[in-house]
Amino acid sequence: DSSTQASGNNGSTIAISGSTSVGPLAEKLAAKYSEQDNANIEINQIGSSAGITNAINGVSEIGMSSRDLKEEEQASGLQEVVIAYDGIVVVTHPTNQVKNLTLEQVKQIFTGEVTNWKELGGDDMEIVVVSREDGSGSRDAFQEIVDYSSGELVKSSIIASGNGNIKTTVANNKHAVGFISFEYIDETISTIDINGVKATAENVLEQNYKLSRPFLFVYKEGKLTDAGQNFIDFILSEDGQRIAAEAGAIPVK
Amino acid sequence: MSIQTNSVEIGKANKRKYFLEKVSSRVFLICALLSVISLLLIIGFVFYKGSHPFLVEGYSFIDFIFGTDWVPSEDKFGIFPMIVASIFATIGALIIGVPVGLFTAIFLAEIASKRLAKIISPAIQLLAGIPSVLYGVFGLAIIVPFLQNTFGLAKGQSLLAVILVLAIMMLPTIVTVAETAIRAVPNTYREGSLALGVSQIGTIFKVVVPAAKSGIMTAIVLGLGRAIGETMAVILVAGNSLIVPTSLTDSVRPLTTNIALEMGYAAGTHQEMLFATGIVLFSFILILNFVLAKISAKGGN
Amino acid sequence: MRQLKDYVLRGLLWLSVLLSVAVLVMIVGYIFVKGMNLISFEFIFGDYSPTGGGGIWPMIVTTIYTIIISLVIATPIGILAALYLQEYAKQGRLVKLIRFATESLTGIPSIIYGLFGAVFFVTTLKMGMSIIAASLTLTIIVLPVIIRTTEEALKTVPQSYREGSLALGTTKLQTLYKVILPSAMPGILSGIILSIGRIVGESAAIFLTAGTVAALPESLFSSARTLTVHSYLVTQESGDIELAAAVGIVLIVIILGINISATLISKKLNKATNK
Amino acid sequence: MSTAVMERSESLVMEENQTVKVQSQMEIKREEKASKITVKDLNLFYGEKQALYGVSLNIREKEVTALIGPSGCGKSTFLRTLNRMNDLIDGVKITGDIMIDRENVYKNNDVIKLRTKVGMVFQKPNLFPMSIYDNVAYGPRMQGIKNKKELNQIVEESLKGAAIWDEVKDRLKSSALGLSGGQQQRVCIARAIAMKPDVILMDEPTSALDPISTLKVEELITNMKKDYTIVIVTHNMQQAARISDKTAFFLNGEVVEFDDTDTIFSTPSDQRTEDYVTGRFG
Amino acid sequence: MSTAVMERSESLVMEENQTVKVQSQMEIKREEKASKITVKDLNLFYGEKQALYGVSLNIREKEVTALIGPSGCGKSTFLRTLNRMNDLIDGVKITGDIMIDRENVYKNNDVIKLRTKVGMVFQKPNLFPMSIYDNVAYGPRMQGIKNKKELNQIVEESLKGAAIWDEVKDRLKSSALGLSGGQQQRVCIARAIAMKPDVILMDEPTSALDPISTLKVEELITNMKKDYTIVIVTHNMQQAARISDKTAFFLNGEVVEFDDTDTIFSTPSDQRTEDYVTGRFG
Ligand SMILES: Nc1ncnc2c1ncn2[C@@H]1O[C@H](COP(=O)(O)OP(=O)(O)OP(=O)(O)O)[C@@H](O)[C@H]1O
Ligand SMILES: Nc1ncnc2c1ncn2[C@@H]1O[C@H](COP(=O)(O)OP(=O)(O)OP(=O)(O)O)[C@@H](O)[C@H]1O
Ligand SMILES: [Mg+2]
Ligand SMILES: [Mg+2]
Ligand SMILES: O=P([O-])([O-])[O-]
Repeated sequence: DSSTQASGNNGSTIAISGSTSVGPLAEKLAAKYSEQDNANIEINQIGSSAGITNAINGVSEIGMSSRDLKEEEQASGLQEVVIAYDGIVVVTHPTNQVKNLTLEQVKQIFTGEVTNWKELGGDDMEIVVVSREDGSGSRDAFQEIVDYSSGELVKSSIIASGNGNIKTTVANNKHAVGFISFEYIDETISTIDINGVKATAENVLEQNYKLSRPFLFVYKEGKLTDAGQNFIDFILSEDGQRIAAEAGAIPVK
Repeated sequence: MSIQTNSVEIGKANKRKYFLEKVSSRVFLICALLSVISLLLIIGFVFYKGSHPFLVEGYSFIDFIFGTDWVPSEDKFGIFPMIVASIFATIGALIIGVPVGLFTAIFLAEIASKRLAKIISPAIQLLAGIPSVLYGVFGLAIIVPFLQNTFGLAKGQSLLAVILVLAIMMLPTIVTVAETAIRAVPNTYREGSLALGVSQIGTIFKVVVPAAKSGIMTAIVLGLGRAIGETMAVILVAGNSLIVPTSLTDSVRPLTTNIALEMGYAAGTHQEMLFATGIVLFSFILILNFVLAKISAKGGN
Repeated sequence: MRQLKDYVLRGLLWLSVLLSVAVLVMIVGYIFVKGMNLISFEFIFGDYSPTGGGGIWPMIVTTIYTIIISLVIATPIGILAALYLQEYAKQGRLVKLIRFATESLTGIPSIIYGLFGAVFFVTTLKMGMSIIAASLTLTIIVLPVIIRTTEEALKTVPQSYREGSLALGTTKLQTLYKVILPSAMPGILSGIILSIGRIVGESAAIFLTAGTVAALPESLFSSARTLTVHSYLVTQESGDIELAAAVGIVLIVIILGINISATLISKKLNKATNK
Repeated sequence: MSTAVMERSESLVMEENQTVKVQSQMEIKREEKASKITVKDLNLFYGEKQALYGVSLNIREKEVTALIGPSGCGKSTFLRTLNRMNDLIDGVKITGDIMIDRENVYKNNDVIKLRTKVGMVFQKPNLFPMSIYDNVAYGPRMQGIKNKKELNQIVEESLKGAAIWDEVKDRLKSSALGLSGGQQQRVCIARAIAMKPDVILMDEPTSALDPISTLKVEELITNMKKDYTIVIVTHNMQQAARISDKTAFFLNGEVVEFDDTDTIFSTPSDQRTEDYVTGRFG
Repeated sequence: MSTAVMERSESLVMEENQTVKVQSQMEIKREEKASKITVKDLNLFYGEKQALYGVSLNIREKEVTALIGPSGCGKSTFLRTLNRMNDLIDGVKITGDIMIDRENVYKNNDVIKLRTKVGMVFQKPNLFPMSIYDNVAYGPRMQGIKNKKELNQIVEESLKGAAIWDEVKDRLKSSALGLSGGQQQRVCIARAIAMKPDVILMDEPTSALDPISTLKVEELITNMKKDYTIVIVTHNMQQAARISDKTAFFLNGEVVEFDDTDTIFSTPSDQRTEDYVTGRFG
């Protein structure tokens, strides 16, 4: 456990900060990794941008991002590694009759073309769209694949920050529809198949299920320590990827 | 000249006392200035970051203030809906939170038995320590569904929910500070009024409360600060929709929420625009404080 | 007419206090109902485990650290500043400016304090994400609360105490320390209690400056996670309301403990001065 | 102890009757004046500590009754039982009866009516932090008087009555707390007068006043006797002698002697009274 | 106006000289007593408002000087200039000189020494919210006296000196605010005495006291004269006559007349003084 070994190790601390969606996975990986190598890994979940900024100005060795790097960020010499993929699933209230949608229907919902569940074969009730905030990695990926822009998002949609808040919001409102990462699926919400395909890791890997996005580690070129490199190697190893899969993420290969 | 004679006349023991006196008053001054320095640093920081788009990148400040579209990924930055939402939310929270808080404080200080007050006051102070996230969760789990069901809405996330949560969050500050102020009013005032055959209620509202005015204003200012500065709870119950609210049941995105919601993922111009949102919020706070100061000065005469 | 007015006002007073108490009971009740199941010895004293089932001991320790450090810095500064404003300064421009500054500070959203702290303490002063950086940020957040409540408390101390003491040839400092501060103590204490609430309840300003490392902090320069940040992360990412509420219960108990000891201390002080 | 007092006050009644037989003209005058306040066997405790022991007094309408006695003997405490100001102090216990106009003050729960009827001026001036005008107009306003002219008139009359009008007429709107102690006390008197009460209780109302204002206030009291029943605590023997009809001498929470002022100051029946009043000076 | 006063005080000096020639024995006694406090052409303003006009006085060592005059005439204000208590009030402006022991009070910046030397008892009792003991021990403690025996002795002596020891000796450790007004004021006097000052200023110190305590305090003042210079504000003519050596009559912020107490009360040279002191009563 980290507190006891921390003082005794060879002094190499790997400071990692960034995305709150990558964070829990990174914590699990770090916990397993420090069992075999007595490295001290600090993980701070403070948002992708703050993590990237920290990686650029050296507050952290590694930044975690759930979104792609902006041009100016790449220009400042950042390297990126995909450590896993994250599947995104459309969710509704458990009582909702609608269980399957086409990608086109999803787009119609989120752009406000369809506003009542009855048009989709459900009960006669208004649709309440729940989306992530502008800049969120999940939202970027979701919009890109479903194919609408932020400007098209229906204006009255509820904006929730984080998977947990979307889940809580949807679980408490039978009108609602939103999207979250695979790893947060539980019985409080119901998942929607897209074009008849279930949201599972296998389906993502076989490219039958389209909604997914990469989890990134970023670091400044030449600033990665051996310890940091070892940790990344561990993540990309078979062991590491198995742990990622157990945590609900989708392995790189 | 006089200094020379003084140094002869002031005894050794007193010299030390005066020295201490001088040093301590300097130290006190420095402490007082610390808050000014912090404020200046923070203002400087926010302005430095927030003015960049307008001074360097050529964005129009007018469009920023009056624009109704906020789509950072498409380079649209208009915060008009949020300004309106902030104003409504603040006023609403004031209208509900201040009277309830003040009346509660008055009750505890003047009417409740000592025993009752000894139980309720600390309990209300306890409310001050509950993390705002939990207020948000409470709001999301109790207030939002309640509003949704009561008004038959598709969603309960709304201006009204924000107002209620903020009013609740103001309570501990207002009650605690106001109660202390009211208790400090000298008993002779109460006696003077009661002896004139004025009822207890009359005495409270005409003599005691006015005498505690300064403390009550502080209570309001601090409570308001809590309400304006609050983010985490509001994010959960506001809905954060980007529409100009026309009714209490519309979901809204106040300025603070906008900053907290997107800061984690914002970079470049987007981030600077969030700081610019901070500038607007800041001006909003300054104006409010100014107005409150005017009101309290007026009440003073 | 007057009687009616009295009845109405009295009714409103009762209504308000009932409302306040109802809200209190509902919130605390909700938190306890949601979170009580998770409370166990292991939950409170166990180490955190990212794979679930662990405890929150590191966060409890971190929370207590931040409370203590922030208060140790903010309380003396705040009280001394208030003393300056009330007892020393000529009520002129400077005082108005300082007062305006403190009032304005109370309204700034904590996320801005957090970002400021991240740039100023963490990066510029090279403290790194750490408990100390967070505590300094928190200090700025609670300073206005302490200054204003102390000022109010000082205002209520009768002028005759000051005169009585000074006329005995004591210095201002002695007067403040021996007579003024003791009789202003209850007011100051309620300001401190409010500040503790603010410190404990803060999340945004803390996770940007102390980070979210879920391990027992080794020193003040370690990054660490407070209870509130923990419940924030849990709510935000996994939506695990039970866990967030369980953390809330622990917080409530901690605050209750602090408030009770604060009252006891003030009673003791009062006994020392009054009896 | 308290029984001793009872006996004494009974014997006083007897003496009085004898006097009456002699001075018939006096008697008629007296009879007109009904008993306004009757106090019977009053005991008062501050928590454990007893401050009044079996006090019995009979205060007549439209007379001035003076309460004298050394510091701490319970004069203020007694005075404050008459308008139930002691209700405000925690842990005060009272036994015995006080009747004002045949109504038992402690059985009837309308304290507001009681205090409207029984005005009070305190030992330390206790003006509100408002303007002078608002202080005096406070009571009438709370009674529902809104008419500006009427209020102006009440304020002016009351301030004149308290011999302070000339000093403050030009700054009625400025804060009352800026006045000197003596000025403040006179405004307090004005504030009480403004309520036009039946009974006025005064707790050393002139102890902070200079002789000239004191004289004015004493004249005022003597004038007010026509309309009001006045109970006044004073340390000033001369004052008691000058303005009061009856005097009660308090000692250690007991009434040692209660009689016509003349009698108390010329031929008191109790040695302690004599000792006290002949330490005459001041 | 102030010149008028100056002239008068000059003429007083002349008169005095004449008297001296006659009464040579008196003179010797007087000469022993050096001038302790010399006030020259003192003006005081509360902001715009002038409260003292060209006050000039000469207060002698080990004498009691009484200040009399109607309410609001500036007695308290004047008294508070002597130990610079007016420094605490914002916007107070002072011109003129006050010399104590040949030191200019307003030029020398050692207010602590000044106030240690010049003790004060206020018009309203202003005890601290501490025990009776702590109130009296407060000053000595602040001077650095820590020895318990020494403190006990100081407290006992001072309380005895203020004629309150017997009443409080059993509850020295209980709050001073539980005492009656008169008791509180005497503890205030004890608190001042505890500092063993040179000069004691008293602002109506007995206005809240009963005659017996007043008598005790007056005796005390007369005794203290041996060691202290005392300046006392009083509304009580008799008191002034009884205990003071010199009396100053204030009116509207001016000193109308300052002379031997006997002279002031028997043959005042100013009509206004005569008017005031022959409204004699109380
Ligand atoms: N609130 C109180 N609690 C406890 N004891 C009290 C309280 N008020 C007064 N006493 C005590 O009761 C006794 C009577 O006090 P009271 O004030 O009536 O005296 P008084 O005759 O008015 O004296 P004075 O002439 O000094 O005003 C005193 O011994 C006093 O210490
Ligand atoms: N702080 C103040 N600000 C403005 N005016 C004041 C202040 N204190 C006193 N005064 C005014 O100065 C004048 C002198 O007041 P002072 O208190 O010296 O009178 P006094 O002779 O002591 O009267 P009293 O016998 O009633 O105590 C009064 O007119 C009073 O209103
Ligand atoms: Mg009394
Ligand atoms: Mg005075
Ligand atoms: O992973 P996100 O929080 O950026 O959606």
